[in-house]
Amino acid sequence: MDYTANELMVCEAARQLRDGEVVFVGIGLPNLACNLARRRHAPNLVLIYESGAVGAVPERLPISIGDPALVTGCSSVCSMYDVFAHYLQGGLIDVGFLGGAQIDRHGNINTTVIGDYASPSVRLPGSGGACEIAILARKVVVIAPQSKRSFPARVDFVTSPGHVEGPGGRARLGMPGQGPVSVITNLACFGFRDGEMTLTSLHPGSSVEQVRANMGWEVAVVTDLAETAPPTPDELRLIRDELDPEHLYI
Amino acid sequence: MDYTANELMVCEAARQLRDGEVVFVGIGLPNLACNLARRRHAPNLVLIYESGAVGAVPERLPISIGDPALVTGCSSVCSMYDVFAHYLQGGLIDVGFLGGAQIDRHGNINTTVIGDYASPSVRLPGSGGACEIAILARKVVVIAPQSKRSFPARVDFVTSPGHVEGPGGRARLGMPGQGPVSVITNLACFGFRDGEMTLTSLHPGSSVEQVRANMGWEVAVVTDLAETAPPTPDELRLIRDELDPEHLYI
Amino acid sequence: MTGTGDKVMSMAEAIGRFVTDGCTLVIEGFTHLICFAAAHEIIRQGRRDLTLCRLTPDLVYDQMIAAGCARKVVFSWAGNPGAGPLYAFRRAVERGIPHPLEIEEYSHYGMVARFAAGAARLPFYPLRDYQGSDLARVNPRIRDVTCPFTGERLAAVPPLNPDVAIIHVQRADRLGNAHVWGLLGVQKEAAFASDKVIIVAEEIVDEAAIRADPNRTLIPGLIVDAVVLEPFGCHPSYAQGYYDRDNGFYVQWRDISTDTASLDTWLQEWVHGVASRAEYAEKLGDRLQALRAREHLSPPVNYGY
Amino acid sequence: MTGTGDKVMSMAEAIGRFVTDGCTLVIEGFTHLICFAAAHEIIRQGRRDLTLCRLTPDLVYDQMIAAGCARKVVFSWAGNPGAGPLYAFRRAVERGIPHPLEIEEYSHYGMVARFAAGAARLPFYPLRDYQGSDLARVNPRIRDVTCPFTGERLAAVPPLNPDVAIIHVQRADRLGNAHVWGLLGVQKEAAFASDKVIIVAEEIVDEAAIRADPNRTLIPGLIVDAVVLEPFGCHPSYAQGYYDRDNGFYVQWRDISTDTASLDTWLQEWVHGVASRAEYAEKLGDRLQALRAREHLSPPVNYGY
Repeated sequence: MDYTANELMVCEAARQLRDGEVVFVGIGLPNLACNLARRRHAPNLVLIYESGAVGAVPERLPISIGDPALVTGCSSVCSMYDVFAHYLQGGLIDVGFLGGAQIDRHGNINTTVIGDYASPSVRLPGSGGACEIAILARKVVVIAPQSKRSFPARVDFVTSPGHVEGPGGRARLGMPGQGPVSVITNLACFGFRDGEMTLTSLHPGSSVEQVRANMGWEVAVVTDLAETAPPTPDELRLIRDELDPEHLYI
Repeated sequence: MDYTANELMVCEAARQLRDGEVVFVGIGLPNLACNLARRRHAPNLVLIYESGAVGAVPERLPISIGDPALVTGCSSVCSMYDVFAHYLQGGLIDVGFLGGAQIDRHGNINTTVIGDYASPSVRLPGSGGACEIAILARKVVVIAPQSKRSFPARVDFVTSPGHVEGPGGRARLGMPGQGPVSVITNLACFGFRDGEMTLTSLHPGSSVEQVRANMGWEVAVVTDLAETAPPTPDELRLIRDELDPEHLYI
Repeated sequence: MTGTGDKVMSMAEAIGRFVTDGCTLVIEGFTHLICFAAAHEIIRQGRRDLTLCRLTPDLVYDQMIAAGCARKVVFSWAGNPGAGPLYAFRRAVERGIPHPLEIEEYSHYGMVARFAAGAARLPFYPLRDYQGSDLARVNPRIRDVTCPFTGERLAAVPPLNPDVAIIHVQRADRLGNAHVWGLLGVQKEAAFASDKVIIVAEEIVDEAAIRADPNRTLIPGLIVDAVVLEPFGCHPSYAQGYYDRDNGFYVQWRDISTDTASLDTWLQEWVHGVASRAEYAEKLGDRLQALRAREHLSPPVNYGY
Repeated sequence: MTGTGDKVMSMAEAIGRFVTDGCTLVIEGFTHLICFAAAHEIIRQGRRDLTLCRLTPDLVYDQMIAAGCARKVVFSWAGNPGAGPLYAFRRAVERGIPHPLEIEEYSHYGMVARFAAGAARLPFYPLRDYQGSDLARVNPRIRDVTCPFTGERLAAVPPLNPDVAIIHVQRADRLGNAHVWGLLGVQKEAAFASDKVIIVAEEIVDEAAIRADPNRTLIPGLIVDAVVLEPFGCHPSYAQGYYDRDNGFYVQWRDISTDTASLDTWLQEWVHGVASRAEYAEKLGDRLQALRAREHLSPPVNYGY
């Protein structure tokens, strides 16, 4: 069965979520992944949007993180102070999803600038809630398309810390969350070993060489390298017909 | 016309309020004073109760600071965090009313213990919001019946700081509010000169001797000592017939 | 996985499961929504050595202190609101009756800040308070912190993170999502600050009824461990829209509590002498019915888009 | 005496009276209730050298930057939500077009904490954030504070106290008491933090309508200086219960804003080319009507006792 890279990424992200977990959701692929998980194996997943909608059950695909469809029929609306102080800093968030313009070998993420901060070649949007999600969520899942430019050995600017300089980097800085646990790209899935991004599974059709050609360093590979399970027909039907019927993200 | 000491105290307290001021209200005489002022010269007085009711227009005399009648029809209900952080610490309160078991010559107030803190002879209720009202309200009006025991030269315990040790005491400690500006008792009214309580007016029928006999120090007296204006018939009618028809506090 | 599944249970079960001897407990509610039903069940189950936290110990902790449940009280104003002192509290503090009671004392803002720090899992909370007061002198948990921008010194209090919070609400669904209106006190912060949360509700409603007005949700189900249905669970305190405060009882408590004998008699009759809040409500009979609220409905808002 | 009297005035008058050249301004609203009507009036009145504060500059500040109103932006996420970058913001930061733009940058929590400190008039706010991030390296206003209890170091940010806050609400009375529902963002904190507050409302209602549901009041009249009636004042942002977000316009803005010429043409037509929001709404015509919200009413609650 045919499927797009985005569809596979959504399915793989959904599989990382366990029933009953509390997830800090972003718009786009993370939102699709969470709603897919909720429809399949995790009916009690609690979705929290940084805009303050808790337990949202949107009747249409949300276009922005503050979409009114996230409010109508949700279980609670709270202020952004509550979102960040009580939910995130309060330790209630199990999983946060992050993306970024650059991700490096330690899982540090840059969404601020390409080039120098004071005179950037490209000014990116900045942190939003990403810096604190990276520090405070129990674990972080990164979803991003992969290229040599977007996966450098070292990001130009650390907006959201991953494993910082490597093993023990987070603990030394006293960060509550365990940081990024997986990275899902259009080519492969990665985990972290001693704070270093490590290839764990190849998407169907990808090769280690292809993955390495699209990264800025020679990535480590686990010995039991797996193949990422492709989307099932049921997953694809849900994504295409129900979750994103206008195919905005897939 | 006959009137009680409490009625005079309510009228005198009401006169201290200006239209448009924001008042932190307590139950009992302060509540009567605020509602009297609202009915007469200060229709735009804003009443805030520490329970979180803002702009209350109670249809019955509130018995407790959290009376449901303070909520029905008020203009806003806020959390106690908002009351203390945003309203009081935020500098929005013009006048706070305080009472106490002991008030000393510098306007320091004790509502905590008589005797030693660790083994008190009388355990009083404690601060409630009084300590922060004393520190943060723009000005404080004290209402309390007067006796030698309740007006000592120095309180057993400073729950709510007045002018601390005297001139400049508050400024040295960096307190935002100007502290107590007047004390209204059953015998007289006092102001503060250089942080020291000073007799400014005698209630009809009181004498300086009588006032001094009911205080723990030889209180200073202003040169232009006045007589406190007695309640007017209209004030008494409002208090007796409308504000406290069951005569709970008067 | 606090967030999932039906959490409805009886008060006896909720107290039995979550409130253990020696634990730190908060039953919040500022005048409004004070859960006496939970306190009475704790007394009936004979819990001991509790650290009781509340801004205003009120009659609810006076009764628990008299019943011997308390080892310590963390508070900011210990009086009978509108009616005088708390005699059981005073006897314990002044004379160690029924046994000595440790106290840890703040002002209201200090307690609010402790719950705010607890809810946000901050190790301290800064506030402009306590200068010139003796409160900081007698409580070593009130300290100073220096502002890294201006250099000025502010007061600081540590977080308060109780083991259990008991929060009475007007209506909740079976997951614990709870609507509260009227006075809100410090309940949200106390609930987020606590490890376990017991929601006690005047009504249990359909999830759809909660989702029909999500801005009214003060406590989200994902932090809730138990949901107890207990109509009239606050008497003599009140629930806006359900029943008024029994101001007469607050005045009566003055006489009931001035000596230990009459207080014990009252506990025997009204706490030990009934098996549940339902029996208590039945026993109160007309007195309770007379407190029922009149109707004063809010207008709707539109959540459509 | 902010608290008293009728404060209703036109948008032109409110902006003319309170928003001055060089002032620090916040137009808050997280996706929801962003007051474009106020921004357009500020552009029309030719304000200059403004320090614009907002978590998400969004199209509203992109337009003001393009129009030359801004000297500086204080923010945490500068993108076109759901549709890409903010080109006017980027041109100003990357190439100084129309003139150089100073930036002061935080994460969302940092901005929220700055407004929280501002509202509480605290000189700093502590938060667990920024460890390992370069944000603190490039922003000297992100510092450390040492906990007086545990000795641990936390991040601290200073208060943000704008001269003027513009807060769009669903309904307000003539004194400025304002009901808000749906997403609340950081509006309450921004309003309490600011010296002057302009409330812009979809509807002005009787004081009694506000008092019929006081828990719905997000902003109390006593901190409000002006009340402006401006239906559809948020388009292309939205007002829950009134009209939906114009997601199509957010996408169109990508094309409009990629070069200065087309952006200027747009400003001429849609900002300078109309005298008021009413004219703007009329010009939008059917497009605006199509966004009108369906009815999805909340159930009442009882405020009786």
